[in-house]
Amino acid sequence: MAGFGKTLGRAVTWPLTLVARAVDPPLRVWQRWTGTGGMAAVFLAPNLAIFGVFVLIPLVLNFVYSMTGGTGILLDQRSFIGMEQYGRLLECEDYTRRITCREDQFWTAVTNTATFVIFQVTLMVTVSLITALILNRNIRGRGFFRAVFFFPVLLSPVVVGLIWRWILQRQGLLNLITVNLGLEPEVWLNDRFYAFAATVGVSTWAHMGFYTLILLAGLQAIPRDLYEAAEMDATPPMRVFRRITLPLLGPNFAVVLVLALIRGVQIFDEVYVLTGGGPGTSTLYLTQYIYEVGFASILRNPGLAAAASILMGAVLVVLTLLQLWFSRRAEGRRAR
Amino acid sequence: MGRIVLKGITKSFGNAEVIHGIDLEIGEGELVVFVGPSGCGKSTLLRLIAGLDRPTSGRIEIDGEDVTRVSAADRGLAMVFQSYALYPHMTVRQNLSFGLENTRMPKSEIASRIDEAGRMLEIGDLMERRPTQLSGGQRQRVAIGRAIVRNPTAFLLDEPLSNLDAELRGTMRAELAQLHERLATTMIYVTHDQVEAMTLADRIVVLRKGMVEQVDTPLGLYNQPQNLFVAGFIGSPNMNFFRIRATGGSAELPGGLKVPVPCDGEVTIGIRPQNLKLAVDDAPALEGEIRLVEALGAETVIHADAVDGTPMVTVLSGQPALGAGQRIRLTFDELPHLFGTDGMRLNPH
Amino acid sequence: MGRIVLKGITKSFGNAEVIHGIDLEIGEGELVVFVGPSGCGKSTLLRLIAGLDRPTSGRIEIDGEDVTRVSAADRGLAMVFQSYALYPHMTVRQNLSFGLENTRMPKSEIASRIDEAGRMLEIGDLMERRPTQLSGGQRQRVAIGRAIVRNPTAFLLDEPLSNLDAELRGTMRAELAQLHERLATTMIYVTHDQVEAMTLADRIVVLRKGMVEQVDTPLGLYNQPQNLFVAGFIGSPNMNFFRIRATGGSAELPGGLKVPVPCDGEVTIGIRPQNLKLAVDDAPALEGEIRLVEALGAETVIHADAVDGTPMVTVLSGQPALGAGQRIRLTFDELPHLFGTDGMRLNPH
Amino acid sequence: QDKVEVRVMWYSDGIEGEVMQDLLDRFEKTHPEIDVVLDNVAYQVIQEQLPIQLASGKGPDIARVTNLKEQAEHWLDLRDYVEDPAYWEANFGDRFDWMRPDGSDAIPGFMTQLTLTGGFANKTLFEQAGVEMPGDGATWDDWIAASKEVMESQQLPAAFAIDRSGHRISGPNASYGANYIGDDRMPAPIDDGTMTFASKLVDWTNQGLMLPEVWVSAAGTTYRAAADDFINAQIPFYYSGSWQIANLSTKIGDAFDWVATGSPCGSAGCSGLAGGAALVAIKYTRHPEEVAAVMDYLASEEILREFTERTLFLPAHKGVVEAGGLNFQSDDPNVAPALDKFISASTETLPFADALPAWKWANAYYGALVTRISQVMAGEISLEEARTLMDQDIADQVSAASQ
Amino acid sequence: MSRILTFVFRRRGHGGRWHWTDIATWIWLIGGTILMFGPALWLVASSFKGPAQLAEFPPTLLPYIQQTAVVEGYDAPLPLYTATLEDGSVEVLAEIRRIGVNSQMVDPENPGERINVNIADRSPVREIGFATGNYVEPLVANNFLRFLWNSVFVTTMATLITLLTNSMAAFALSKYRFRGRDAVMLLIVATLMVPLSVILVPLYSVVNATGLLNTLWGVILPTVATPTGVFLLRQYMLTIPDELLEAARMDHASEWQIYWRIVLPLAAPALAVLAIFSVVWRWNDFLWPLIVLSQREHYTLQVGLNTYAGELNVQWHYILAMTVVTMIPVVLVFVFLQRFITTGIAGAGIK
Ligand SMILES: Nc1ncnc2c1ncn2[C@@H]1O[C@H](COP(=O)(O)OP(=O)(O)OP(=O)(O)O)[C@@H](O)[C@H]1O
Ligand SMILES: Nc1ncnc2c1ncn2[C@@H]1O[C@H](COP(=O)(O)OP(=O)(O)OP(=O)(O)O)[C@@H](O)[C@H]1O
Ligand SMILES: [Mg+2]
Ligand SMILES: [Mg+2]
Repeated sequence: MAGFGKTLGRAVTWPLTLVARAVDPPLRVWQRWTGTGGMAAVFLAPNLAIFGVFVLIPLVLNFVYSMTGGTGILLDQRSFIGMEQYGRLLECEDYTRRITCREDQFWTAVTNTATFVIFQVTLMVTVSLITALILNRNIRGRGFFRAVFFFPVLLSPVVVGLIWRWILQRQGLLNLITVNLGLEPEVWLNDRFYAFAATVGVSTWAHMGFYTLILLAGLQAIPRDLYEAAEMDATPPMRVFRRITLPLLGPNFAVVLVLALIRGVQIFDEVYVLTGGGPGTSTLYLTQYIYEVGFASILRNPGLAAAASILMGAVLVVLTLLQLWFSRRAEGRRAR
Repeated sequence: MGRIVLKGITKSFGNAEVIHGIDLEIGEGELVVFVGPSGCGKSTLLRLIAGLDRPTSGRIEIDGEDVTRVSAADRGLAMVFQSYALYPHMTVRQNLSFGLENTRMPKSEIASRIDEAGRMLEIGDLMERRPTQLSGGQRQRVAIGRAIVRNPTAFLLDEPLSNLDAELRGTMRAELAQLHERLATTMIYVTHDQVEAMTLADRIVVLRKGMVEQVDTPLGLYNQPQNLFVAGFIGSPNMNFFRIRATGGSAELPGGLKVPVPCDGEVTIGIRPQNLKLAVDDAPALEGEIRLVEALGAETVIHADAVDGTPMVTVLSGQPALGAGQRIRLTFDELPHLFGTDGMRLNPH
Repeated sequence: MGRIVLKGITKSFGNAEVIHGIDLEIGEGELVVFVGPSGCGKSTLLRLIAGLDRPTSGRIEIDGEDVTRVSAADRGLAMVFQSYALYPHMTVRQNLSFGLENTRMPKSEIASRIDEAGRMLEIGDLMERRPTQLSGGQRQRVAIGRAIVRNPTAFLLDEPLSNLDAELRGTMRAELAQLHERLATTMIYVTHDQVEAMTLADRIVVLRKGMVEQVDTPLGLYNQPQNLFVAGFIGSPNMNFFRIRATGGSAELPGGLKVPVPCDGEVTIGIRPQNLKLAVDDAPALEGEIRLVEALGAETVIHADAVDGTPMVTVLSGQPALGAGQRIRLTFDELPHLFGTDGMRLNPH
Repeated sequence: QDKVEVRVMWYSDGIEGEVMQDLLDRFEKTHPEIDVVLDNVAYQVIQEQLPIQLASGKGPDIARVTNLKEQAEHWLDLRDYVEDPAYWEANFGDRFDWMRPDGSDAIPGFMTQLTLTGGFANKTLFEQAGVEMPGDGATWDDWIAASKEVMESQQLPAAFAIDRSGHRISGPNASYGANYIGDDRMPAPIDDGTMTFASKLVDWTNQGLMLPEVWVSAAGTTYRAAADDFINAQIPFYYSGSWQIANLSTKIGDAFDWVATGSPCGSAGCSGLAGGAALVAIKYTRHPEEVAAVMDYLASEEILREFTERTLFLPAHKGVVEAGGLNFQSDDPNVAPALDKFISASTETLPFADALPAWKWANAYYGALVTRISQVMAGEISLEEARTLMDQDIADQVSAASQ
Repeated sequence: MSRILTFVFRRRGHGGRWHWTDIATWIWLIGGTILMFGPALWLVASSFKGPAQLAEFPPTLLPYIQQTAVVEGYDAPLPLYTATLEDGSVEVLAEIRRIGVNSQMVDPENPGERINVNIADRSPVREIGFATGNYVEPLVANNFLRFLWNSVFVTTMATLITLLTNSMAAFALSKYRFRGRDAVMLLIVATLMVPLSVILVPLYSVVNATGLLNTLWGVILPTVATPTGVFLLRQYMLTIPDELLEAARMDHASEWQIYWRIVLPLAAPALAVLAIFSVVWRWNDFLWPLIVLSQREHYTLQVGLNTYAGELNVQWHYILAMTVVTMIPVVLVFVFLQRFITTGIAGAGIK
C-alpha cells in the first residue's frame, strides 16, 4: 500500500517535475536580472493574476452594485443611486428597537449572527483544539480517528443540514432516544434556544474536522524537546498546554481563529436547510438575509444585498485585522 | 540527597540495543562525567536517568528509591539539553522562572534566584530578550541557568558548554566547578571535552558502544587506563601505541629503545605524547621522521612516523625549530603503559 | 581562483551596526580563520562574504570582480552552517547531490564525488539515512561533505567542528588540513577553538565587536599580540596581566620580581601561563597563593592569586604535588609582553 | 449535414424528466436534423442562474420555467414560427397572459402542467376516528374542526398543516375576500380578507391545531412543505396542491387511503390558486425555426396527453381537458379521483385568484405574507404590527424595483 | 520512542497505569466517533432506503423492505404483516387488500380462508434490505461516467493549480521582504471576507466576459486563488528555518529551485492539509458550477446530483445515494494524504 502510494505520488508529480525543471533556466536568467525582489514578483504573479480577475474584480463590482438600484441583474441595467442602499440598511427610527428599522430583518440577522459567531467560534476552537490534542497523542488507530473526525467535512452542507433535521425533527432520531429514555419528546427546532444551539452545534460538527486538521499540523511542528524540558521542570499538564503548546501553536491558531470567524459570519447552507432561520427569525443569519434579498425571490434587490455584504465584509476585515495584529505579536515570539 | 544507582540498564530502540547493561553508582554530591565517542550512548543514558526514556530492562534508584517507573517530572532532577530546548516564545526571564512557577515558589524568591543565576552566568542584561535574539553561547547559558535556578536533587548536563567560545567555556567551567562545590549537588555531565572532563569530574565514566569501559578519577584514568580504548581515548593528543613482540623481559621500540616488559609475547606499549621528549644525541631512542608540525604557541605538536611506520605524536613545549621531513629522536622517562593482546592493561596498579 | 577582498564593509541590523568597517584581503588558496568572542560578528561577516546578507556599505570582491550585488547562488562559494542546515527531507546522499544537480553535472560524476566525500568523512554507510536519523557529529560531517563535493571557489565554514567529540574533531581537523592542502582552495573558517585556529590557519583574523583587532599568522599572533585584547584572547589559558607603574626602566611584579620596561608610567605586563615556572627557592619571584589546581594529566593548571590580589594562572607540565592554599613562587625566562595604557603593545616587533 | 442543437433546460419534481427525455428521443427519430439536448438541472438553477443568463442575453433555447411573468421580456414570440398559431391560441390562449408582458399578443410557450392548490385528507384516519369528512362547500373552520376531532381521537400531533408559502395561502385568502391588486395594478394595502385568514392561521397555530414547525421553524421566504407529515399520517388534513399527487402516491403506497378535497370555503368562495410551469422559448436562440418545431411537437395534443398521463399532472391543454378520459398511469386507486377532484376544483377559483399568476407583484406579496405571518406565529410580533410591516415590505420592494 | 510522541497530558500516563487523561482521551474518541460518524453512517444506511421509507416517521436506523410471500391463488407476491387477531393471538398473515380501516388478510399456509383485521392491529413484517435502485438508476440513466470524469478533471486541475499558485504566493509572502508585502497579504486576507454566494452575479459577469462560461475552466479558475490556501501555507512556511534556504542558495540553487526542492517538500504537512481541503471543496463545489455550467456534458457530479432537487419535491433517495457515491473518492484521497500531516520535519535539519 505504502509502496503503491509512493509510486502513485511519483506518477502524479513526474510531469510537474519536468515542468519545474523546464522553467528553471529562464527563471534563473530573470533572477540574475532582477534579483530576489523580482523573484518575489514571479512567485506572486500567477496567484495575483487569477486572484485579481476572479476575486478582486468581482469584489469591486460588488461594491459598485451596492450603489445601484432597481431589479436589473446586470450592471448596465441598473441605475446609480449612491449610498441609498446603505442608508436603507442602517435607517432606524429608534435604534433600541429593531422593529422600527427600515430593514428590521437585517438588524435581526446582524444580532443573531453576532451571537452565533461568539458561541460557535468558541465552541469550534475549543472542540477542534481538544480533538487535535487528542489525535496528536500516541494512540492506537490514530489514522482511523483522524478520518472519523474529518468525515463530516466531506459532506455537502445541504446533506449536513438534512441529516440533522432528520435527527432533530418532531419524530426524529433524537426524540426516539428521549422517548426511549422516558422523557417527553421535544420539537427541538421549534424552540428558540434549542434551534440556536442546533445551528451552533451542527455547524461545529460539520466543520471542526477542518480546523482540527490545521491545528494538528501545527502541533506536529512543535519540537518535542520543549515538552521534555517542561517535563523535567515538573510542569503540570495544563500549564504545559497554556504556556507551551498554545503559544507555539500561535500561527496555526491564528489561521483557525480567523477562518472560523470568517466562516462563522458567513454561515448559510446548513443552517438554511436545518432551521431555515427559524423559529421565527431567531436563527436568521446574515448570509441568509443577503441571499433572500438578493437571490431567493424573483424580485431581487441585488443592490441591497451587495450593500449588506459590503457591510458584513467591512466588519470582518476589522475583526480579522485585530486578530492578525494579535497573532503578529505572537509571531514575533515564534520559533528558535 | 542525590545518590543515583543504575542496575543492569539496557535500552533498545526498536531492534537495536544501544545500551548493553550498565551498572553504575553515583554518590551523593559527586560530579560524574560521561565521556565516549559520538554515538556511544551518553545522551541516551542521561535521558534514561532523567526519566525521559524508559530503560528496556534494569533499575534506576535515586536516594535508594526505585524510580524506574517514576516520570521525569517527579524525579526532581534538572537537565540541560544538548539542543538547549529553550522555550522560543518566552523571554530569558520567563524561561528561567517557568520551572520555578510550577512549584508555587513566592515571587520574590523566584526573582532573587533568577537575579543570582543571571549574575552568575552573565546573562543579566539579556533577561528581556527571546532565545531567537541570543547568540548560540548566550542560549546555552540560559539553558544552564534554567537548571540552576531549580535547585534540583541532581543536575544532568548534556554537553552544556559545547557551543561556547574558549574563553567563556573556561569561565563557565570554573563557574560550574564552583557551583558544584557550593551546592554540593550531584551532577552528571556529558562532554566531549577532555579538559572539562579532567578538571570537573570527581569520577569519569568512559563509555563505548553502550558499555562502560572504565570508571575512575580523572588522574586514575589518565595514569592507569584499564585498556587500550581508555588509554587511547583519554589524553589529547592520543596516546602513541606500539605493537611489539616482547622477548626476554623487554621489548624493543622502533629505533632501538628498550622497554622492560613483565611477560613475553605480543604487547602494546603506550606512551603519551607529552611524555616523549627529544633524546640526547647518542642515547638509544625512538626514531622517526616528522610528518607535520602543529605550532600552538605554548607547545608544538609533532606528528611523525616511526622507522617501522607506526605514527607517533609528541608534544613539545615552546616553539622548537623543527619542520616536516626532519628526522626526530625521542625518549621518555616514565614507565610506559603496557597492554596485552586482549587490550587489557598489564602494568600493576 | 579564490582571492577575496573586503573593502570598508559595514553591516547594520535595523539601527544596530554590528560590523563597523572591515577591510581584509584573503589570498588565493589561503586558509583564514576568524576568531573572536561570541557575538563579535564572525558569522555575520561570513554571511556577508557568502552573499546571504548584503553589506550596508562597502564592497566585496572575489577574484577581482565586484560581487557585492551578486546573489549567493552565483558566487560559487560553499558554506558549512553553524546549525548544519541539512535538508531534513532528503537523504544524506540527496543532501550531498543537491548542490551538484543544480550545476547540471553528469550523474556519474556526482556519484563519484559523493562516494569520495563519503569515504573521506566516514559517512559512506549513512548515505540513505535522513538527517533526523543521524547523531550530531554525523550531521556535522554531512554538512561538511555537502560543501566539499561542490568543489567551490572558496569554503566558508562556520564552526564546522564544534559538535564533534575530541577524537573526531582531531581527525576532522587533520582531514580539513589535508583537504585544504590538496585542493588548495581558499577557506574561511570560523571557530572558537584555539587549537583549530592555531593549527589550521595560514592567517588568523581576530575580531572584536565588529572590528578587526589583528590579522597575522598563528605564531605571529601568539608571539606578538598587537594589543591587550588579542594577547588575552589568543592562548589558553589566558595570558596573565599585571597592571603596574613602571619607574626607572623597570617595573616590579607582585612578589618583587623586576621586569625591564622601555618607558615610564602605567604599563600592563603580560605573561603566558606556560611561560611561568616554579622559581628556585631564593630567587626573586612572582608570589601568590594557590586557589585551584586543575590536573589534566599531562599538565596541571594552577590558579593562584598574586600577593596584590591579581589572579594568575600557570601551566605546569606533569602532575606536581601542589594543592589549593599553598604558597607558590613563580618565575619566567622569556621577555614578557608589555602594553601601554591605551592597550597597545609596547615591545618592539 | 450539421445537426442543429436545441437545448432544453429542464427541472424535475419527479419522473417528468424521464418522460420528457423519452418524448424527445422520439422527436429526434422523426427529425434527424435536430439534436435536442435535455439539460436536467436543479430547480435552483432555473430560479437563480437562468435569470442571470437571460439578463446577459444568453441561455438555453427552451426552458421550463415557473417565474413566467417577471421574465416575460426574454421569451421568444413563437407566433411567426409555429405551424398553426390558431391551435396554440385555442388550446393555451387562456394562460398566455401569465407569460407575456401586459398587452402583448405573443405566443411565448405553453404550460406543461397546471397546478392548483388544494387540500388532502387522510380518509383512513377519519374513518378510524369515526369522524365524518366535511363535504363539498365545507368551510375552513369546518375542516379544521373535523380535523381537530380526528387529531384528538387519534392522538396526533396536529390537526392540519399548510405549506409554508405565500402562494399557498393566497387561495384561502381569496376565499375570505382578499384582494392584492390595486386599481392601478399596483399592490393594494393588506386588506381585511387577508387579515381574516392570517389571524385564523395564527390562532390555529397557537392552539396547536396547525403543525407549528412548518411555518414557525423557518424565517424569511423559505419554502417548507408538510408532505412528509401527511404521508406519515401525522395530520389528517393537509393543504398543498395538485403536484403532490404523484409524491403521495409513491410514498404512501398502501398505508392509508387519501383523498383530494379541493379548497375549503371562506366567506367569499372556495378558491384555490392556479399556477404551474411552462415551457418557453428563449428570445436569444439562434435557431427559432427548430425551436418552434420542438415546441410544436411537444405542444401537440397527443404528446401532451401522453405527458400528462404519465406524469400525473393536471393538463393545461384545453383540448385535452375537454376531451377528458385521461388514462392516468398509476395503479394507485387514490390517484385518479384526486386528479379528477383537482380538475373540477379548478372551476371554482375566484377571479382574483385567476388574476394572480399574471400579476407582476404577486411574488412581492407572497414574500411579505409568509415572512411576517411566521413571525407572528413565533410570537415575535403582533398581527397588527405584521400588517404594517407587510405593507412596508411590499412598498419597499416596489420602490426598489422602480429605481 | 513511542512515548516521546505522547503529548501534553502524558505526564503520568506511561508506566502502564491509566491516567485520567487516558480515560478522558478514550471517552472523547469514542464519544466523538459516535457523534461524528454515527450520523454519517446513518446517512449511508439511509441512502439504501426507498423514498417511502425515507419519509417515514420515526426514522429507522437501517433500511428495511417489507417481506412478501407468494400465496397460492394470487399472482403477485403479497405483503406480510404480523396481525393481532380478535382472539388475541398473533400471527403472520399476508394482506390481499386493504379497504378503509379493514385489511383483508390470508394465512399463507392456509390460503383458503380470509381474515379481516383492523389496520391498527397489524404491523408490517420487514427485513433489512437495500433499495439498490437508488444507486443503479441514476448511475445508469444519467451520464454518470461523464459527470465523474468532469468532476475528476475539475478537482485534479483545481487542486494542482491551487497548490502550485498558493504555495508560490505563500513562499513569496513568507520568505521575501519586499515593499507592499503586507499590503498584498492584507488584500488576500480581506477577500476572504465576502462569501462566494454573495458575489455570484459580479463573478458571473467576469466569467462571462472571459468567455469561460460553460467550460470546466470556468469552474476551476475562479476557485483556485483561494485566500485560505495562501493564508494557511504562509503561516506554515513561516516556521521553516531560513537557514535551509540559505544553505540551498549556497548550493547554487536558484530561487525557483529553493521553492521547488526545499520549501515545497518541507511544507508537505500544510500542503497535504490544503490538498485535502481543496479536493473536498472542489469535489463538493455546487453553487459555483451550477452557475457556470448549464449544459449537461459539462456537469460535475454535484451538479448532476442536484438535478433531483425540484421546485416542490426533492428526490432525496437519489440525492443521498449519489452523495454516498461521490463521497468515496474524497475519503480515499483523505486516507491517502492524511499521513503526510503527521510529519513535522521542518525543524529537524537544524541543530
Ligand atoms: N530515537 C532513536 N532511534 C533510534 N536510534 C537512536 C535514537 N536515539 C539515539 N539512537 C542511536 O543510539 C545511539 C546512541 O545515541 P546517543 O545520542 O546517546 O549518542 P551520544 O553518545 O550522545 O552521541 P553524541 O556525542 O554525538 O551526542 C546512536 O547510535 C544513535 O544513532
Ligand atoms: N538578524 C539579526 N538581527 C539583529 N541582530 C543580529 C542579527 N544577527 C546577528 N545579530 C547580532 O549581531 C552580532 C553578531 O552576531 P554573529 O552571529 O555574527 O556573532 P558570532 O560572532 O557568530 O557569535 P557566535 O560565536 O556566538 O556564533 C550579535 O550581537 C548579534 O546579536
Ligand atoms: Mg549526545
Ligand atoms: Mg556565529
